[in-house]
Amino acid sequence: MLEKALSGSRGYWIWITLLFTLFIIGFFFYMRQLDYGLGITGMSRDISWGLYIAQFTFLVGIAASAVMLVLPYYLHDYKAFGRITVLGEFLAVSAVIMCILFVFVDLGRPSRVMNVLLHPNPKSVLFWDMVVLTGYLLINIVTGWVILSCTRNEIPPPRWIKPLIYLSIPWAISIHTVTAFIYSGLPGRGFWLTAIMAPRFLASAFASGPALLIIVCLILRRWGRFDAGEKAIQALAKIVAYALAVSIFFVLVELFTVFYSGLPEHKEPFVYLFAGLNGHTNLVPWMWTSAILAFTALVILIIPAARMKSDWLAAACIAVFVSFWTEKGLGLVVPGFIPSPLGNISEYVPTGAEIAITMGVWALGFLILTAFYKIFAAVRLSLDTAGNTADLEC
Amino acid sequence: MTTGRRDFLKTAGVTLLTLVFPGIFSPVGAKENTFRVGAPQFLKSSYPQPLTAKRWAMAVDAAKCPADCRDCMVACHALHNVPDFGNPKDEIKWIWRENFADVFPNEQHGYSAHILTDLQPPVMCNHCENPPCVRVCPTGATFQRADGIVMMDYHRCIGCRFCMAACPYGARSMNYRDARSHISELNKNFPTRAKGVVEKCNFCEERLSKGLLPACVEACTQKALVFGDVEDPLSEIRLILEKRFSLRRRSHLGAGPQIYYLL
Amino acid sequence: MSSLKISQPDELIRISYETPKTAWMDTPTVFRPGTWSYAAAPKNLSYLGLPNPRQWQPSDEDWKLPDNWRQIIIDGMKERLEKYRSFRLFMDICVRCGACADKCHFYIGTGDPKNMPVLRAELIRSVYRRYFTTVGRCFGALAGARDLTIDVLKEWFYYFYQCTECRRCSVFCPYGIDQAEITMIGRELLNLVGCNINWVIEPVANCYRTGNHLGIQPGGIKDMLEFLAEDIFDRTGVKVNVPINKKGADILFVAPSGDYFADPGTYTCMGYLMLFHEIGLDYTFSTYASEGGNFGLFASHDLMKSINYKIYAEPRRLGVRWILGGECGHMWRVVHQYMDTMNGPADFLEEPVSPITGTLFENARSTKMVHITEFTADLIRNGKLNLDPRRNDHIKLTFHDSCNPARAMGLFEEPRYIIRNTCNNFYEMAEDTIREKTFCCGAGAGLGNDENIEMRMRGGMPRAMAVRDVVKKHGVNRLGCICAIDRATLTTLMDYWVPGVNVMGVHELLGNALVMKGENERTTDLRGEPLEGC
Amino acid sequence: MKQNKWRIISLGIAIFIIGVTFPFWYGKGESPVPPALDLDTPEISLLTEKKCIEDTAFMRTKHMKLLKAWRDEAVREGERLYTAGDGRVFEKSLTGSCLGCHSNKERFCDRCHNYVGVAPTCYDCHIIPGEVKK
Amino acid sequence: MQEVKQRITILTSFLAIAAIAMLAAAIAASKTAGIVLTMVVAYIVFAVFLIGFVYRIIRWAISPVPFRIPTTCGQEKSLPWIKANPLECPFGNLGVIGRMAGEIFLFRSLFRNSKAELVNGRPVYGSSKWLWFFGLMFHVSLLLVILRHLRFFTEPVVPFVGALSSLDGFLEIGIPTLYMTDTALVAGLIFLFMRRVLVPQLRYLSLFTDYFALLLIASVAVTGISMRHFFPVDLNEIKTMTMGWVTFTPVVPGKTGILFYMHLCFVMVLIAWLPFSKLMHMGGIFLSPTRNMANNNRARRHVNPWNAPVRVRTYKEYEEEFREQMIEAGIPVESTGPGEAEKDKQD
Repeated sequence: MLEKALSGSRGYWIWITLLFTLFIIGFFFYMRQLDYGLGITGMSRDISWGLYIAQFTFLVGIAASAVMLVLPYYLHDYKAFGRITVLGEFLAVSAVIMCILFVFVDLGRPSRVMNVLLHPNPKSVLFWDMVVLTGYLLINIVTGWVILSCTRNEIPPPRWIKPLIYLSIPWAISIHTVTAFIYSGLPGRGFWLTAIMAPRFLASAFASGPALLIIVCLILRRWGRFDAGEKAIQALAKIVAYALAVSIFFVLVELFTVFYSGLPEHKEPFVYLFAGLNGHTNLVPWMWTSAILAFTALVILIIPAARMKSDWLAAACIAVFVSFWTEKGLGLVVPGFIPSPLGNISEYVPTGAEIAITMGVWALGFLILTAFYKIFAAVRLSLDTAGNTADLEC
Repeated sequence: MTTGRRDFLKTAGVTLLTLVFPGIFSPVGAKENTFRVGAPQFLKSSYPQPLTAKRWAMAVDAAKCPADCRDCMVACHALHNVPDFGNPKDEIKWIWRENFADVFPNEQHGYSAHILTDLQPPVMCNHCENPPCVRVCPTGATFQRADGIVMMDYHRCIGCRFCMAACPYGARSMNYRDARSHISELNKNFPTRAKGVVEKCNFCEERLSKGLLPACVEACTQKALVFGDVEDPLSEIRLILEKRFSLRRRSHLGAGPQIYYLL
Repeated sequence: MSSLKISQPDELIRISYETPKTAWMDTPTVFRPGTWSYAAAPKNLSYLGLPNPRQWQPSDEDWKLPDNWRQIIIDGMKERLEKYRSFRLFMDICVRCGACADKCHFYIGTGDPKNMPVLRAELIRSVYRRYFTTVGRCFGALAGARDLTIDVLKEWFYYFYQCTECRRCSVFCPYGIDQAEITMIGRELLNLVGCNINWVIEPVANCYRTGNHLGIQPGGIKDMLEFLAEDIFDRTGVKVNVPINKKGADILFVAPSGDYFADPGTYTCMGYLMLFHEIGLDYTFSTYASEGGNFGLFASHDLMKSINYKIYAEPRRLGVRWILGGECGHMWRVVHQYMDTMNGPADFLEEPVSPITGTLFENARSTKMVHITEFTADLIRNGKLNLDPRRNDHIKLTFHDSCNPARAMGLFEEPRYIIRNTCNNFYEMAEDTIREKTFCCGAGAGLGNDENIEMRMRGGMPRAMAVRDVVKKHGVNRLGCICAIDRATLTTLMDYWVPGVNVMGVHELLGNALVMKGENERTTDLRGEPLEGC
Repeated sequence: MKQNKWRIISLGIAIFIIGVTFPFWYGKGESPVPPALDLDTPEISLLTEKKCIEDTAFMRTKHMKLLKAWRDEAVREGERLYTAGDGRVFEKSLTGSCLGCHSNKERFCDRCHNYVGVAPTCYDCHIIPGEVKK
Repeated sequence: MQEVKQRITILTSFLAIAAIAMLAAAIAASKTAGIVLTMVVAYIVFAVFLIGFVYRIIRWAISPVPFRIPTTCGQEKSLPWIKANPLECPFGNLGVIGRMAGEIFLFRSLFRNSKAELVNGRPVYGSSKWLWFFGLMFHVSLLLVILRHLRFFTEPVVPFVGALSSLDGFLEIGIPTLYMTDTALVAGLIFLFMRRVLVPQLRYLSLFTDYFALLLIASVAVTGISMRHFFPVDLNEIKTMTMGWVTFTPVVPGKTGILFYMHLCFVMVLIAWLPFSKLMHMGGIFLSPTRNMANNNRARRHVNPWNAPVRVRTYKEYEEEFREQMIEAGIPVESTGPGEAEKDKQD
């Protein structure tokens, strides 16, 4: 089936070339980073995690959201998702690959990455994150690929795949929970030290992931010759709406706890985020944008008439995606380090190289995603229409 | 050699998942028992007796530190080849001085005596009893020795910087770039660190093994730093701590820091 | 169908892929009825001057071979090793990776491991090792070598006449090892001792004498073509001309004889005639070169060359500009890959230019023979034909890529282009079964005889099942192809596996859709079946 | 046509032959002198018994493994003394013990390492005695 | 019966390997044998390899390619508005080069592999790229491993070898670091071997040589990896020996151990046997006429050097037989009666 990713229209190849170019640029800068060290990034002694880890955190959420398709279809027999569970699984696969790559490019000594397996420390959450992410990657590659193969051959999927799919449901929850534990288990970082971190992660994941899926489905409908079905898209939109609402609620809960209790160690990062601290305001506009986008999207999504229109729906989904990317990608990791344990406020600005590498990883992820979706769409197309699949182009 | 076996027992129960891998990833897994050919017979008379303890700790009498004194830092950084990049972003430091308010954020109020708030106590790795950095390290590159010293194994560190996030004291520094060219005078008896690993104070364990006190303690002309075994009731540090009031940094976090600030 | 009884489809499909109890060298060959073809009649061998004509059958114990048969074969192998790099190379470099194994329709249809191309080749490779390699001479069985015995010869006969030379294995082989090449050499060797099948040799003898496989004599050809012209008049009210042996025509048209002598090929032939009439082509049939197909390909390179000779001799005699070839599979293998080399150069002809559109067929510059679908596709592209695809609305079509145009020519788009312009309901079969991965009809290479019926149905099963899938999914009722053997044998195959699906040539589809000048309102298609909505 | 065939075949064969005989002509037939272990350092000349920690054969083949074991034991177990097969005791220290005698790293370590194409990473961190003077 | 035979074949290949290993051990024990092996046999083996390989290629090349028989796996070049596939169905030399590059570097044809199965009385063709994946991995690794060995055969070491080795050993696993290609090589071999042993059809068609080839390469790999990671040898001695070879001043290595002699013997058996074995596919693939020819048969005439004359039936003979009938049917004829004086000239 892989060969299906190797033939496509002109637009497909332009898109592939674009992604590949971005990847190569990123790779070039990664070579520079290997040579120079992580000092090439904007990270510092105080802000020791930056864009890379933030992307990792955000993408774990995207990966986990595949469960939002699998669960309704396999546990509740919600038929409308039948055609697109594979899309969710492939989204998960490419997201997890991006996650792993982001952790990899964040390592100071990537050549020693195998030490995590050679000298594992079971007390380390990072070790367990590695375990759950790898496991999740394998589960989704296997289930996605096997189901698509069976679809293509028009045979029923093998019996052993079912338990694996059921396993993927708690496993999806686990990847984001364990990732949240990376943060929420640290004693000196008041911003992260909250039990609601994992639920918050999951809620935002179940909003941003399905939002991305909706966008992808709309793209596939317009340019990819694949229609996921209005029913499935609307169902996804409802999931996004509820998850978004819950997510906003969780943030508000957090804000209440922090501000009403007034505990300085917990409060200061939030002040930094939304109002700036001691004149440091880098993230303030971003966070307000994120908040406004989230509320706007919520309004669109809860009004059925607006949600039904695909343009509005697309806008809302983009808003959700951007909002949560900002919230997780910028607003979650960095403020944990602000102020530093010694009261310093260093601000963090990613460097060009860092952004290039980040883009490179995204590009590779989207390259993989595009390839998967191309294969998927080609398989569906040849099943649904059968005729005229020839590419007679002059 | 016992390293392999002990490590294995420690981790075996919980790392069943990875059990498949050592065979593949550790071709030298069988370890080199052959190197221990004979039983130890005698020590070279010239080799000094190491200093040992049940739990090493340090007491800092910050009041004794003159405002502009940097003796301990200079000694430590020179000895350990700590580079100076000249910018706070890439900065690496093992021991340095901070404002009282930043060292003890919870121990201040608007009316404290100037004699306190003007203090700039030296800070360093606290060699915690219950170190969060050791807990989070995915490879065991940061580990705690039996004598309480929290050690870095620079050969094993992958540079993930989880320990930096976990340390509530900001005691850890990352080698964001190559350090060698930024060390004014190399001490050939102590290695530099490769770029990409995290480093910090090691309580001069290399000196303890040769029977010497930590460099900062030795360098301090004011005798402001007292180093010893807190579990030894007769040790100097134990006697001081029993006699005087002391603070530990952010002790409410439960890490159990082993640097005691005397007031 | 044949008088032979074969099991029902649901029984035949129960195929076991388990390996036999005995190693393949120790597994005897059993000539089970329905799985082999009758030996060539002595009169045909004599007529062609081939060795060892005699009455015999493969099921006989005694094959009446010449005393020195082993030497003849070994010498024949030696000669061919020196003449064909393909043969020597393919004997040497196979690593037995098995990628070809489940690509052969006969293996899929029988589960007999000797039908895996790799093992089919090992049948002869083992003998090659024994007599032509040092390692084989020294280590014998350990090196996979074995003596050439009468049992080995029988095995060769059984399995080389159980290969349709379709080249599907070659597509998947990492070194491009082509079992068709090996089978061709294998059959040549068998020919040397007079072991050949009548269904190959008789058409060759016929073709040698009368110019076509069916042995139709000149008068018969003319009758048949005029009969088809009358049929066209009945259906359309247009009177078409049938020029025969016309000197000085622009183009000599050569079609497989199946197209003017057997349904459903005749409808395709009507399509040709209507097309040529409509565009006013100055062309001619020939009774001397009345056959495009070439069963010599299934016997030996020499016989192939011998009967291919006429396709160049006749245009020279008639003084035409170039040659147009009809819808035929193995004919085009020969024309495309062998003719110019064997009987060329055709420097007495002109580079082919379509007299209607002025298009130069660059890819046929040297051989000077153009495939009818290339010719027609060019006409359609240039808007020279008035087509009404709605007249094919009663047809739900799928298209079978015939092995030879697919894997020895690369002719995929031309027929599809014609189909898309003449038919509104076109459904492709599963992608693993079309284009270069197409499955054989199961009866090519001279195996389309009735006594071989079980093996035909087994070998054609993968093709038939792919058709059945589109029948189930899209209600397909017609199977298009561009090969005369297909039109003959797929009909039987469909009757057995997928009743209700008829077979047609692409130019029959065109004939239906072609709006001719001065024609009557059509109420039926060329077959006389009513059009939809009429 | 025919000539063309042989041109391609001979080109292929030439590439093959040049490829597999590459080592024969790469060195222009000059026999390199295998690096001798240079033991001529002031420190070694002071030794009464010129003997390394373990016997030469062992050191030649397994020094990297010894160093790896030393590294782990010294850093992780705090065991800093190594008792050799003959009962002598040494400090587990690359720069202290090994380079203490073999103070000529370039002539002792590097020569061999370069000869067999080995690039150890030890000196990324551990300091070569000579380097201090620079 | 069949099962027993298969098992014996597999066992024999293991025994053959064991025999070579034992021979190597014996050689290691005897000084004279060591001298003969490293100073004489080494050159003989290399000569056998070089001459044998070239001989095989020339032998193939001597046999002409009488016909142009490319297997076409894509649309031919025909009408200008039909998109041709230059790689799967090349029309010119460039396309052929591209197609061959695809076969040689990417195993293009194997990438097409599928798996046919009968599911509920219906054949299904599943995608199956494992053979492609592991095959490619094995071959690429083998090539890189061989290139890395140039460090023993060149002085000063060719620069790219150092770069290659550090890239290959990028992941710092153990000391000396584990090469990824070593792992991949062994993984590939395990896959290829297990596949042969476990898949009944493959086991059925596999010969002793098929198992032996895999086991021989595996033995080379295992002894090599052992020498690197478990039982280190004195590389100085080895390089002195190998450099002695390539400078025609052979020397007998000092103490190197049994393992090294095993490695050496396995390698020698491998390269001496290679020209006589199926491993010649590495050279043969370049000559495969179904892949290395352009599909331009009708545009450019291919010449058969031995184009044999055959008996043909001329039009004249044909008309002689059917003339009456043709005249009767109104088909034009060349002459109206038999016994025409003019004789047709046959060409």
